[in-house]
Order: sequence, then C-alpha cells, then structure tokens
Amino acid sequence: MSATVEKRPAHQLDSAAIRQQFPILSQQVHDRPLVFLDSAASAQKPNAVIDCMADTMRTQYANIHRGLHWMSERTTEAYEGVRDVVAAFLNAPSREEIVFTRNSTEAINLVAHSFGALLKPGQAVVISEMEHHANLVPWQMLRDRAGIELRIAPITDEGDLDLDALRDLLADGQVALVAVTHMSNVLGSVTPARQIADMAHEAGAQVLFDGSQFVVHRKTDVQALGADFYTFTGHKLYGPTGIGVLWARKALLDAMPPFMGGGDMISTVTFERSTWAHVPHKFEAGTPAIIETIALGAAIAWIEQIGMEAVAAHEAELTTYALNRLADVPGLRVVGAPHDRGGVISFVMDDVHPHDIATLLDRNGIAVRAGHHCAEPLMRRLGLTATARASFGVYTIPSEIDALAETLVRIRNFFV
Amino acid sequence: MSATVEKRPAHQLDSAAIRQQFPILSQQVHDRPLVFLDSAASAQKPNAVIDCMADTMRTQYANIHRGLHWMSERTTEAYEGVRDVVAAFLNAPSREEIVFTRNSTEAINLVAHSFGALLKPGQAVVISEMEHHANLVPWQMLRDRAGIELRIAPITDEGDLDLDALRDLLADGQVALVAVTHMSNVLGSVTPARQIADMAHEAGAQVLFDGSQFVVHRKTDVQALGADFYTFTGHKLYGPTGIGVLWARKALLDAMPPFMGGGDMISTVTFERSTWAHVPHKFEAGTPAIIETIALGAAIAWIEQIGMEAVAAHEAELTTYALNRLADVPGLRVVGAPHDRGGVISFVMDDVHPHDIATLLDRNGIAVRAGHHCAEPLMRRLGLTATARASFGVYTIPSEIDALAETLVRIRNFFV
Amino acid sequence: MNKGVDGSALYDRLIVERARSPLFSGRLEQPDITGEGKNPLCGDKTRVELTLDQDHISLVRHHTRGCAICQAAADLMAERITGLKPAEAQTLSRQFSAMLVAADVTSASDGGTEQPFALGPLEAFAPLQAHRARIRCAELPWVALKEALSHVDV
Amino acid sequence: MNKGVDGSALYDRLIVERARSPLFSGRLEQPDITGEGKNPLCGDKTRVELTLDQDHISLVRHHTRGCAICQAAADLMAERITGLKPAEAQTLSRQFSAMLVAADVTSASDGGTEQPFALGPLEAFAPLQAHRARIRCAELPWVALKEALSHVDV
Ligand SMILES: Cc1ncc(COP(=O)(O)O)c(C=O)c1O
Ligand SMILES: Cc1ncc(COP(=O)(O)O)c(C=O)c1O
Repeated sequence: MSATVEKRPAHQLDSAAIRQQFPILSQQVHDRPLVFLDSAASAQKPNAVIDCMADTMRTQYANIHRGLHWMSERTTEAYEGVRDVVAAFLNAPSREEIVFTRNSTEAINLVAHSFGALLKPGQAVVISEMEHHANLVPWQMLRDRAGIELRIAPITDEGDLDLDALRDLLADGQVALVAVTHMSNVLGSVTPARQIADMAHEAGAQVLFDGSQFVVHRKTDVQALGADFYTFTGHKLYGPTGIGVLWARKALLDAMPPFMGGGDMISTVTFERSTWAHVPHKFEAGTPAIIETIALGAAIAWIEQIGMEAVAAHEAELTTYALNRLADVPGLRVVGAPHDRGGVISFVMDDVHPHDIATLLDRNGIAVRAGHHCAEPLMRRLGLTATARASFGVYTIPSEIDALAETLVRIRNFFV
Repeated sequence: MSATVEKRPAHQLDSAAIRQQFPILSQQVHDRPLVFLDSAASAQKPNAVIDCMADTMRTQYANIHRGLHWMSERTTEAYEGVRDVVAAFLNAPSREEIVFTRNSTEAINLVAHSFGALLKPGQAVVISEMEHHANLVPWQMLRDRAGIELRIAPITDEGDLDLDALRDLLADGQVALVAVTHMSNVLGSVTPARQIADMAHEAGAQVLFDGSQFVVHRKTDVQALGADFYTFTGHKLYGPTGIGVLWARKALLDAMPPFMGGGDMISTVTFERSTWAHVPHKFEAGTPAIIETIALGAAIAWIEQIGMEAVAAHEAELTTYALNRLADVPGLRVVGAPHDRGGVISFVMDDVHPHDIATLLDRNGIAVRAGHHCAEPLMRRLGLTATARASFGVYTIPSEIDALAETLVRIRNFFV
Repeated sequence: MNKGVDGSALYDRLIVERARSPLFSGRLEQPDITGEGKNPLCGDKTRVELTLDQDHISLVRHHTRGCAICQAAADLMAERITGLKPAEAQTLSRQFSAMLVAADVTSASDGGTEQPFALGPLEAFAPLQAHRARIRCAELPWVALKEALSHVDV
Repeated sequence: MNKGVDGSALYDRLIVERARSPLFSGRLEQPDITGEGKNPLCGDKTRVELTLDQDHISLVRHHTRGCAICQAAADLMAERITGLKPAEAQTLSRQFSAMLVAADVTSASDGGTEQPFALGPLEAFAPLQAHRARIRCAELPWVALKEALSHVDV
C-alpha cells in the first residue's frame, strides 16, 4: 500500500497534521481503524470547532441581543461577528444578507415560504433532475399550496445539467426562480453556476444555488457567480449540526415576508399588529443556535487558514486518484461522468447490492453511504434504486482510497 | 452576608457541588465574581452537557438515519434515544410524539403552520395577555394568513390568568385552540394548566402550553395536565442552543401536514408527488441538530439525577428569600403577585430606569435582564415600558440574592 | 489490511448462497394469498405468494429485489414457514424479530406464553443485532408475509 | 462586595445630574425643525426641537423618556450644538458616534478631512465603549437630531 501512496502527486496540504486535529479519526470501528469516506453526508469536526463550543459554554455564554450585561454583550459580539466571517467566506456584499438557519434544508424552505409568498399562480420555479430532496420537496409544497408550476431541467447522461433544455424551460418568461444545486451530492457534478445565473437573469428569473456540497470543496463567491440566493449547511463544513446559512441579496430579503414569528424578529408588537425587525433579524425568530453559530465561525476560520485553494487541489487529486483506483475494481461502475466533479463518487457493482457493499465495507472499518442519497428522482433517472457513495474531506488520504478499492475487490469475490 | 445565609431554610440541593459543575460560574466580570441571575433568558451549561457534546464529536459522530455504517448507526441510536428520554421527562405516552425543533419558537410556529392549516376562517385561537412574543406573533401571522380570529385572555392585576374571562372567550364554541404559557417569563406566574385544559376541552378546543419556563423549574406531566401540545427549549434547561421540543398527541401530529420539506421527512419522492414519513419524522426535515439533541439528553439526565422535586424546592425557597430581600430595597416594586410563582422576579425602581439598573448591576458582576422581555403587550398591560428581571437556576445561591439586594440599594443611592 | 473481507461474521455462507441462488424465488400459478413489502428508504421490494392446504401453508414463492440480506431472508423464510399453520408462522415472525433486536423471545410475543419455535437456519441473521440499520432488510419478507396472512383468519 | 456601587466609571456625575435635572428639556413654542428618535427594543423615546437663526442652531429643547444615559445624552447634546451650524452639528454627531465605538474620528467621517470639534462634556459618554448595548441609548437624541436636520439644506 505504501508503494501506492508514493505514486500520488504532491499537494500542499499537510494531511498528517490535519488528521491529528480530528480526534475521531483515531477511533476504531469493528476493531479496524476508521476510514471515514462519508463526509458528504456530514463532515467530522476538528479540535478548533470542538474546543470553541466547549470554551464558549465554559467561559462566555448568555442569551444574546436583548441583554445589557457583560456575558450577553460578549456573546452577542461573538455571534454577530460570525455574520462578518460568513459574508467574507461567500464574498457577500453585506453582513446583513447573512441569515442563520438550522441547515440548508431550512434555508431553502425559508426561501420557498417567503420568496414563494411573492409569486403568483402561473409563475414557475425550475429545479433540476439531480436535486437533493431539500431542493425539491419545498418547491413541490409551494406548488401545491400556491398554484405555481414546477419545471424540471433534465441532466445529460454524463450527469451534467442540460443547459439547452434549461434555456427552453426559461423561454416563456414565466419562470420566477431557478433553484439548482451547485454540486450534486450523488454525481459530484459541479454546475456552471455563472452561466445558469446569466440565463436565468436574461429570462427575468432569480437564481438560487444549493451550495451544501460546493462550499466545502471550493472557494465560493456569490457575486462572481451572479447568485441571488445561496444556501449551505454547517455540519458538512466541519462545523456543528444545527446551523446553516441563507445568503440572499438584500433587496430580496427586504421584500420577503418573515418565515417564523417570535422574539428577536420583531420591531414592535401589539395584539393588533406587529412590525418586523430589519434584515437579517426579521428571519431569525427566537433564540438562535448561538453556540453553534459561534462554532461555525471557528470552522470557517479553520478551513480558511488551510485555504480553499489548497482544499480544492487536495480533493481534486484525491478524486482523480480514486477514479483511477476504482477503475481497477472488477464489476464496479462509477455513476456519472460530469465535466467537473467535486470529491464525491457514486458507484454500483455487478451482483452486489449497495447496502451489502456498505455493510461489508463497514465491517472493515470503512464508512461509505448507500441508498438514494435523498435524491430519489435522480436515482430513477439513472435507472437505479441505490448507489454506494464515497466522499472525501480535507482529512482524506490516498491510503484510505487504497483501502476502499482493495476491500471492494474482496467484497466482490465474496459474493461472486 | 454569611449571617444572612444562615437564616435561609435548609434545602436538599448541594449547591456547592452543583456550582462546581458549571465552569462559567467561576468567571469574573468587571473584576467581580459573576453572579448570574439571567437563567430565564438562557441557563448556563454543566460539564455533563459540555463534555457530552465534545465527546460526541470526538468519538462517535456521523449523519444519522440513512447511514449503514457503525458511526452512523451509533449516532442514530444516541439521537433516537433522546426521544425516549424526553418522552419520559414529559411523561408523554409515546416517543413518536416527540418532535425535535430548533427552540420553543419553532415548535410553536410549527403548530401555527401545520395545525393552523387545519383551521377554517372564523375559528379562533385564544392566547393570553402575558405571552412571550413566541406564542403571539405566530398566531398573528396565522390570523392574517388564514382569516382566523385571535382572542386575548386577560390577566388579573396580580398577574394570574383570568379564568372567568377565559371561560367567556370559549363560550361560543368557535375556539379551536387555547395556547397559553405554563409559566410567565416576566411575572413568574404558573398557570393552572389542568383547569385551563379542562375548560378548553369542554368547549371543544385543543390546548397548547408554552412550557419554555416551566419545565426548568418543576416536574412536567403532559398527561396529568391534559395537554394536547407542549413546547420547550433546550438552552433554558441547561442544554445547548439550537434544540427544542414539540410534544403533541399522536392523533394531532398524524392529522397535521408537514411544516418543512426535505430529506428525512419523506417516504417516497417523485417529481409529481411526495408522500410523508411517519411522525415524528414527518416534521423533522433535513439533518437535525444531532449533537445538540444528544446533549439535550445529557442535560435532562443530569437534571433528573438531581431530581425535579429538589430543583423545585430549591427554587421555591430562593424565590421566597428573594422576595423578602427585595422588599427591603427602598423604592423597589416587584411587578405582579401571582398565586403561584416560579423562580422569576421582575421589578422596577422609582426614578431609576431598568436599563440603568441592569448596567450598574453588571458593573458589579451581577447579570440581570432589563427590557420588555419579548412581551411588549404585557408591558403595556402593566403600564410599563420595561422591567429589570432576576431569575434563578439550580446553581443560584442565597448569597447571590444578597448581593443583588445590597447592590440595588447602592444603585438607588447613586441616582437619588 | 487483512486479506479476506471480514464479512463472514455477518454474511453467513448460507445467506450468500441463498442470495445468489434462491430456492424459492418465482411466482405461483394460483396463489391463495399474497403480500408485498417495500422499503422506500432503499427501494427494496418483495412479493410473497402462498397457497394454503387446509390450514397449512403448503407452497411459498417470493419475488425479491433487494440486497443479499433481504433476498436470503425471503428465501429462508419461504423454506421455514412451509408446512406451518398461519398462526405458527406469525409466532415465528415475532420470534425472528425478537432475535434480531436481541430481545427476549417471550417479551416480544403478545401473551408471553406462546410456544417457542426453532428458528433453525434463520439464526444465520443473528449477527444483524450489531447492524441495526440492516434489520429492516431481513424483516421485509416478513412484513410481506404479515400482509398476506392478514387475508386469512388465524 | 465593596460598599460603593461601581458605576462611577460609567455614569459620570455629569450624566447622573443631567438625567435627574436636565437643563434643556421641554418644548419650543415655534420650532423651525423637529425630529424624533425611538428605540423599540426598550421603549425609549426622544423628541428634539430646534430654532435656526440664519444658519445657526439658536435654541434646542428635548423631550425624553428613557434611561439616564439617554436623558443626559439629549441634554448634553442640546447644550453642545447650540450655536453650531447644521453641518457642524452633523460632523459632531459623527465624531460622537466614533468616540462611542472607540473608532478613529476621521475614519467615521465622509471625506476623512473634516475639522474635528471638541466633544467637551460629551466625552462623559466614552466609557460606554465597554457597554455596547447601551451605545444606542446615547445615540438616540442624535438620531432625532439627524431627522430634524434632514429638513434643512446643509
Ligand atoms: C415563556 C417563553 N416562551 C417562549 C420562549 C422562546 O424560547 P426560544 O427563544 O428558545 O424559542 C421563551 C424564552 O425566550 C419564554 O420565556
Ligand atoms: C446537495 C445537498 N443539498 C441539501 C442538503 C441538505 O443539507 P441539510 O440536511 O444539512 O439541510 C444536502 C445534504 O444532505 C445536500 O447534499
């Protein structure tokens, strides 16, 4: 195996140092060292994040915004400071455009509810064939509630968004929003966001990118992308659970009615009528995920210290390496061959069900995901019911990919 | 001061041992030892909770429900195990009736959205004059969206719910839901939940109790209360932020449409139509606050090990002690005199604005809250714009109340 | 890394063989009762067809699309229930589930006094106790059986 | 616990006195311009009334319901801006805000070259730097002033 490791090209990350910052990576599973290839579902957490949460609770915590005392003021500063961190991370024009949500799913539901409230029956929303349920079900619910039309942009057999077909869907000028993934969690396809945005804008539509997968792997610049809405989720970005982000242009946020009602999102309240706080507070009802938001800031600071360019390079190399290694596994077929792929590879194997693959890998300490990956319509499009999926993080190393490939060969032998 | 401490009646809690489990309590603020009397806004976290979160991230973390590998299965078990813990904590008939939300605010919004969707124009929802905005604004939004009527049950001058007036509001049989606090976050009033539930049920209405404050202080039994919906929020219960609970009778949850759409809440998805998972999953879209839910379990286990009876006794004594001590502060007036009060005391002081009180207490290390406490309509009812509020937790000790009372006397002298 | 794949503890040879070459797969010309099981989470599906001879299950066939566990579970179930009375098959079903969650057999039954059956080859699935997420794969055929038996008075 | 309340660092004697006995509170018979400030978070309110003599602020009165900081800020603002040109008052306002957040005075200005004014007694509010949540109390009268001045060409 070490011979294999030598073959890989050099990259800038100090993997050994990075891995040491993830205590969970030294755990054993079924008496084997953990090989965690399920980061696309949720990433593991570095000490920087774990310690940030613990330190916050140990030394500087109170409810925020309405408190006049020291602990509350300091906690408010830490919480609000993360808006600046996130704004810089996305290159958003303004911190006021950053809305904290529970996860990407809530961010998209917020848009479906509040931007959706501005749509009129007959207007349309376009999504793609390769959306995660999080960017599909909310629009279905809006369709059924508000009488808008839901249009589905097809993908090519390679797993890329079919831009010609998208252009056709936009032609009648009825589309109010194009909501598509920035990177598929099944195929790894990175979508040509700028082109999509330009097409959408030409047709008078806004554009939302589900960045849940993308932000983890590459530098995101919402202005360069021409995005109107952008969402991501903290737990895939080495941050805690319970925290996600919606970015939207201020003019849109200003125009949208609130999603949930409660404390902190109001300006004044009487029984007759309430008025709303300014954005982003209008969209953050109740006590937010204070500790998790602060720790999301720590996660972003941590990854930016490594540098998104280095992360992208590392994962690109790993992905190429993995595609090569998997090509040698008899009977294995990688699903999709997109133009531009992030660190996610789905595959199937002749005669071996993805569930059996996942379970047998697990017996050998290797964690991958198997199933429909919350993308049932995509599975149907691919003529599959499930795939196995390996996905890579900043801590993934080539020897783990070797372990995956070698174990897959043995699994096939076991069944065939 | 020690003389004062001797006077207090004995109680069962070992305060010294409990305080040692809260690292933040040994912090200094403005060079004074922190006296934290703002637990009603959010409680501090014991080591049991801090360590649980850190340990989860260090040793046993992955995304849940859809994973077939060891880390995912173990994390799913830990997460789902908390449903049993919460069900036992509330004495709920079934674990399937426990829905995890971000906080109490989201829990109430969920009910306003999903139970609200079952209401017809002309039906009414009753809330009270002393609701937190979290239990007011969502119903206003429902009113404005769905044409239901919002009725306000008055309180007495003492700060108790006016049950006669409530009965009148229920008389025409149009009320579908009575949604009231189980304990006021401003006045400390504990409402006669069982009586309210009986009155509501007689009139054909369901009843929701906002237990955000109550569950922290006393044993909660949703069956004994006759509740139909019950909500609380983790961060006030010594747990993390980002996690709250909705309990509802299964028949209600079954009948209600989902709130948000996305992963985990579906059974099958096609572009044409999706079907929903069983409760409670129908109401939990996307990756939940996994780490926070697990830590909420730790918080509940921790408080139950102390015992809610001991907690209640401790806080009852402290509250009595505090009311006596504050009675000696010249110019100070405690707001409200409810029949049954939990560990929350709001007060005003002649000639000194609550904000100045809070800031000056803070300069002396003492954290209290000042403002409208997210209960503007209640402030208006009381003829005030703001109060100062001291609130007690399981770690509060009489010497902290002495410090509060003594400093208040000096603050008054400073201004008068 | 060791050389063999460590699946033997979980995937008994019997399971692998029955998944590869099932003995009871197919369809009956004239089934008396049928049932279906579906796992929307993974798309697995099984259809069970039975004939009843007086009060005994006389013939069983299954049509299963799924993982090895599910395939083998369907096939071994078909084998094991052939010849049983419907009520006996249901008891067995409960005992099989109880084994999978490593629960006491009697605690999973209704009355706590039902007669235990030998699980026999079905015990091959016992290692699933350590793989909770896969238990539903093994149970799917039994869900289908339950539906089928709901059409007869037990 | 020490015996005196440790507020002196924050609540300058001047602030306490002006809050208790303001010199510029009240209303003008015929104000030229007026402005209001409201803080919905705490219910504090202030109304500022001014007369202009040629291009100078000649008379100022305020009507304030709020905390000591807000009361004193209104009174000391009224005192300090009397006699200034509207543009000068606006510069002063920016410098006051800059002081509260402990920022460089010029960095808070538009052009970076405006002439610094002596804040004088207004410096009593400098300790608010350590109490961010209270800064808006001191700024509320200046918000009202800004509204008033928006009615004149500067
Ligand atoms: C009575 C009451 N209800 C609801 C809430 C809202 O809780 P959260 O902000 O955690 O949603 C609070 C606390 O702020 C409260 O005291
Ligand atoms: C592309 C994509 N969108 C949305 C989501 C939903 O993220 P979350 O579950 O954190 O809301 C995921 C992850 O599951 C994803 O991969």
